[in-house]
Amino acid sequence: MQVLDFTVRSNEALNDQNHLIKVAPSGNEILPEMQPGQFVQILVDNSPHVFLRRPISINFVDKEKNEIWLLIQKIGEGTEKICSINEGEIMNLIYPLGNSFTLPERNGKYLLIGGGVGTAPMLFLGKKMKESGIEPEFLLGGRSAKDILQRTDFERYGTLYCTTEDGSFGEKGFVTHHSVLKEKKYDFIYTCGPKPMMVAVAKYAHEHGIECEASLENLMACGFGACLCCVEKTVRGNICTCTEGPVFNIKELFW
Amino acid sequence: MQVLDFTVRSNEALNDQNHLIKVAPSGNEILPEMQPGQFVQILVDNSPHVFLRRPISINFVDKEKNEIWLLIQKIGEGTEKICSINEGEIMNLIYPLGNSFTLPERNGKYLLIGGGVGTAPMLFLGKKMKESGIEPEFLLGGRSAKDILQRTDFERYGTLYCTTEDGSFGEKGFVTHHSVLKEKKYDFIYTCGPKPMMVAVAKYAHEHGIECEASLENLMACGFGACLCCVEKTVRGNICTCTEGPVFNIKELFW
Amino acid sequence: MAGLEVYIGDLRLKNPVMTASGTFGYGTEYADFIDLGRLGGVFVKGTTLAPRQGNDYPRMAETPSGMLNAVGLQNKGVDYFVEHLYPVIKDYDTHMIVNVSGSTVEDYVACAEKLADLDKMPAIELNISCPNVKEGGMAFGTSCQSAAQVTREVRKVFPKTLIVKLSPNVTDVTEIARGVENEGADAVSLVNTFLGMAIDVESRRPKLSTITGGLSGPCIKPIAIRMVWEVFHAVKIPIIGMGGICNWQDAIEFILAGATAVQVGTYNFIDPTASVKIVDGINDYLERYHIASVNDIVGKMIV
Amino acid sequence: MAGLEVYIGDLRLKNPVMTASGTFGYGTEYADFIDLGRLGGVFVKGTTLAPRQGNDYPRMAETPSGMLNAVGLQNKGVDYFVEHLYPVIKDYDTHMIVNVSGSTVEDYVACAEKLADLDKMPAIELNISCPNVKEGGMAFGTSCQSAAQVTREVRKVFPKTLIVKLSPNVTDVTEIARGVENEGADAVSLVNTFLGMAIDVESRRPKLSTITGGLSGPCIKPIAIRMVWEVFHAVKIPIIGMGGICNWQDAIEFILAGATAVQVGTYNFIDPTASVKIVDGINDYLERYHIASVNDIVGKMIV
Ligand SMILES: Cc1cc2nc3c(=O)[nH]c(=O)nc-3n(C[C@H](O)[C@H](O)[C@H](O)COP(=O)(O)OP(=O)(O)OC[C@H]3O[C@@H](n4cnc5c(N)ncnc54)[C@H](O)[C@@H]3O)c2cc1C
Ligand SMILES: Cc1cc2nc3c(=O)[nH]c(=O)nc-3n(C[C@H](O)[C@H](O)[C@H](O)COP(=O)(O)OP(=O)(O)OC[C@H]3O[C@@H](n4cnc5c(N)ncnc54)[C@H](O)[C@@H]3O)c2cc1C
Ligand SMILES: Cc1cc2nc3c(=O)[nH]c(=O)nc-3n(C[C@H](O)[C@H](O)[C@H](O)COP(=O)(O)O)c2cc1C
Ligand SMILES: Cc1cc2nc3c(=O)[nH]c(=O)nc-3n(C[C@H](O)[C@H](O)[C@H](O)COP(=O)(O)O)c2cc1C
Ligand code: FES
Ligand code: FES
Repeated sequence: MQVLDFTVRSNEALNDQNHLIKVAPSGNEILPEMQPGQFVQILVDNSPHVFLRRPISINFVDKEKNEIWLLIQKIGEGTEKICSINEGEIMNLIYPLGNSFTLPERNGKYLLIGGGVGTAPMLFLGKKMKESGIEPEFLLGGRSAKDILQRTDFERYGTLYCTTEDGSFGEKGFVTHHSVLKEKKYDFIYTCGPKPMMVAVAKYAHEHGIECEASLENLMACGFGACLCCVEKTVRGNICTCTEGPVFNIKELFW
Repeated sequence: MQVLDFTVRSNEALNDQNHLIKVAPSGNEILPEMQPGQFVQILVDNSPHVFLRRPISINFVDKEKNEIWLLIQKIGEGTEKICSINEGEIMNLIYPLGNSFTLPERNGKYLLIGGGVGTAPMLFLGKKMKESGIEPEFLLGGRSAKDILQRTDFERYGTLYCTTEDGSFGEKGFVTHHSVLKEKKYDFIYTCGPKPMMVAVAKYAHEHGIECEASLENLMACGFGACLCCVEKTVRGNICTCTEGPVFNIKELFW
Repeated sequence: MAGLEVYIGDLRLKNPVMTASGTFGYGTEYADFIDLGRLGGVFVKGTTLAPRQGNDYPRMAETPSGMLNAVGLQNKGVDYFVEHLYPVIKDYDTHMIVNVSGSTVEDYVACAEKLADLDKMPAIELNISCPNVKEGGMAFGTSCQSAAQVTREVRKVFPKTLIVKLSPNVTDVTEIARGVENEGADAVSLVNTFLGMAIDVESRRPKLSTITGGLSGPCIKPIAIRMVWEVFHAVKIPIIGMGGICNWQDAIEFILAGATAVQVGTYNFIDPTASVKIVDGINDYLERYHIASVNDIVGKMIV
Repeated sequence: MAGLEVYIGDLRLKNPVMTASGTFGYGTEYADFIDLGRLGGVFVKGTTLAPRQGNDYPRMAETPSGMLNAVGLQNKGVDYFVEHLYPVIKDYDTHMIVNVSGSTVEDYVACAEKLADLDKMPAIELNISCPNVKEGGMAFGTSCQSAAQVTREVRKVFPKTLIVKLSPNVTDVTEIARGVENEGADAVSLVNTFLGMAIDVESRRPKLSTITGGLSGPCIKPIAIRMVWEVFHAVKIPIIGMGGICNWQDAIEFILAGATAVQVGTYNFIDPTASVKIVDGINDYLERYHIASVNDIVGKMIV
């Protein structure tokens, strides 16, 4: 973990709500090894209502360019301000934080399910899996076509299935209704997205006896284990999502 | 008085500390009549330490371009942020506020003394005087040459005398030491600048029986008479500088 | 339009948004910015029996998300108010309510008596919580006994709506609220400012001439909301909530916590049009959730 | 280098900058960010006799220039601390001080007794002011009698430096400070969090699972400074000041108001290196004004 100034290399609006921001260390620091599922804490400068940092997943790490990608959805003052940052400006991060998805040690069929901006960590996860010789499949859900982000990036690492609520892209409905879940049998499901979606995914996994990990987005004050604000009730008691999560095996959760 | 959004037309750094910012109403509003000595209250967006607006004098009004000029010295977080505004951005103002210097109704010799960024209201005042047929003289003081701002603008309206503390421009020393004060006799002195300077000017005016008005920079919360925070102790009791000032005849003050 | 009408005792307000004493002058200061007739009420500057020059400059200091003030009840006294100010403001299409301050019980009573005679003065707010005056002021509001006493005595001479403004600088605000309710207050308003202080580290001097002053603004909102909620569960009379209200969300938060009406204070300095925006925002919120009347959500936080 | 050494009772601190309990874990959480040896001391997480799971999620809400928390003293109990945590942290080159919490006087005493035996535990801080536990906690700190009682009983079993942490949720903090001074406290620390509350207006639910929680951060600084200044004039024992400290200016402000040392709390979350920056900043300030020792400015606000 470290606190470091990054410089914004680019800030691209992917649609009206989501921005892809690429940052690189402002100095000559080389990025450390990072794992999919980990996140950063962004300092949002100087607004009274954005006193605390904002946790954002590591969307992708481009080792060659020494860049971290962040995929951010504007939902409040903090994310609005982050998305209004300009190329060349400084973004202070505490990183890398949290645990990560379990990287495959054995063969099997992996499905990575992301909903909304919860697709963010899945891209980096897909890349790491492909690198380790396993081709994952992705199932991404959104409200409509424009909410399925980074499609071509995902397709680079595995097959892509999609659902949209209005049917404008992929199958119509929620991710858990996608036909692939009926047709194929997976050994592992990794998921991140809105809680109702993850709970539905967890239910499916439980019913089908599939190993499943979910990445939680509990409210955080510090992000590195100091405040105990971000706890999730687990079979092991109240556990910090920022240090022992954000990724949990659903067997540990009361979902 | 009104609350209005302005658009920044230009923001020019005059030296390392001072910026000249020109703004015009964002809509199609025509600027109302304004008087020299009046000020605006600038909303500085969203910083916890800059909760209140910041009072800034009207430096100049360009009727043709429908522009207000603001001359701002960076001394703290608020003015730093104001000076970092970009062309095209919005600046919300409450304006015009306060009383004004007494515009000449009769002939006489007028000296306008400004120190540091306190020269700000003197430019607009000089213009108004010249328009009414009286050519003022200006005596401006600063730390060194680069701190004497807007020289060519001032010269358009009257003779310019200067002092600098390091002697790099005009006479060396404080404004009250300038030789013109020994050589010439003025009927009216108008002044704005750091309090010690204004007190020295007032002393000179008292001693020489010269009518003198000074523009105060008391701390303000509202700027329009609602909070009673900005009072100056006068012969009439505690008086609001934002409504009955910022310009006071020194006879009213306990200087 | 949702139903915005609320009652404070017998006093009907066209909507629950009012402005806080000491932050809104006599209303006239805001007439350029807003139509005062759109407000539920205006609480005018703290008024005392005798004229007061207030405290020395400097009287204010900015603090994180707030400010300290040490105005010290500068005003020209109740007689001046009655003769010169009341005639100017009495015909505004809203309730003009005087905030009454004093150093002794007799002061409060004498002041209230003079205001009771004014036709268009439907209510007064007893300020027993001003931290900025040496004698009396906050002392009345931090002891249950003296709060009760001043309420009792004023009640005898003031038959119209009597609002008592509580100090937040206490261990248990419900005790004081119950005390003044028992003595016949028609409503309580809370909170007044918190006693605070700031020091300029370069000059090493206090930023206020009086050393300590009253803290207001968004910084105090979480404490104010908690106190409103506590008092809501302790008394039956209506509560007027305030402390850091900047927008309709803040106002709704106070209402859900138990306030029947709210006052906007410090934020008027930053946006002089905030109060009317809040009226509109509350209306939109109620319409969006199909809530017939604002009264339906007073104290209705879901627990 | 200016003289940064200060004493809290018999306890020598290499500098007056420490970190506040509950915001700094066991120090280890910050070891990646700073050299803990540069701090005057570290107050570790509130520790109770028995393990506690703390309150349910959600436990925090952001507020203007601050935050509410409702952690509720989640910790594994004093025995676990002694066996598993103390051995890890005892050799840090700074003072590791445990913040002791409880629901009954007996709890406090039993906990303190166990800590008294630890060689490298030079002091404890009695948390009689936690607003986030149902039983005891803040109740001890808001009554003079119970504050005095718990101090008296712990004093009997804890011979080393005893610091009592005061609640700001009181009418008169000096009364409590004097009470615990009389019972032999070596120092007081203040302030703990203010009881506050926040409501989500869309869900109409409280933002914290416990409804109310503790307010901390820059928003509370003006009130905290005022309380430190009041207590400075009321007691002779040293004061450890805190509440919203973000930078050296804030720290100096507390010191000028009367604090011999300070604790940095919430701001550690935003800048985990803040505390050591503050050490440097205080040093620079003293050098700039040619002040030989930080002790020379404790309480030296010019009035
Ligand atoms: C480990 C982790 C990784 C994350 N990764 C990403 C990411 O890659 N991209 C991304 O866009 N977002 C991500 N988030 C969520 C992101 O942190 C929040 O959206 C952001 O903090 C909201 O800040 P704000 O100021 O914009 O909104 P606020 O004004 O703080 O809140 C707006 C509304 O959203 C709710 N809200 C805020 N934060 C959360 C949350 N964490 N969970 C549920 N509701 C919330 C608030 O209660 C409020 O109703 C992640 C969160 C965590 C904990
Ligand atoms: C009527 C009026 C007209 C003004 N016109 C101009 C102008 O044209 N150009 C310009 O640059 N400035 C002008 N000022 C001063 C300007 O308002 C302040 O410099 C500004 O508010 C400082 O804000 P800040 O956040 O940068 O500094 P802060 O962080 O608020 O303060 C930095 C330091 O400056 C001190 N300070 C802040 N404001 C004042 C003040 N008003 N008087 C004395 N000390 C102060 C503070 O106490 C602190 O020590 C005017 C002030 C008034 C009242
Ligand atoms: C400059 C100023 C002057 C005030 N004067 C008074 C007053 O005269 N009487 C009173 O009861 N309250 C007075 N108050 C307190 C406010 O009415 C209100 O209770 C407090 O500011 C909290 O609300 P806010 O945070 O919205 O400002 C004053 C507040 C400020 C900021
Ligand atoms: C998340 C959190 C947890 C806290 N836990 C404790 C605690 O266990 N014991 C305690 O005495 N104070 C606790 N506090 C209070 C702090 O130690 C400190 O008194 C308070 O936060 C004010 O300082 P600050 O504004 O710098 O944070 C906690 C504060 C926070 C924010
Ligand atoms: S966010 Fe602070 S411990 Fe997890
Ligand atoms: S600044 Fe508010 S009355 Fe002058």
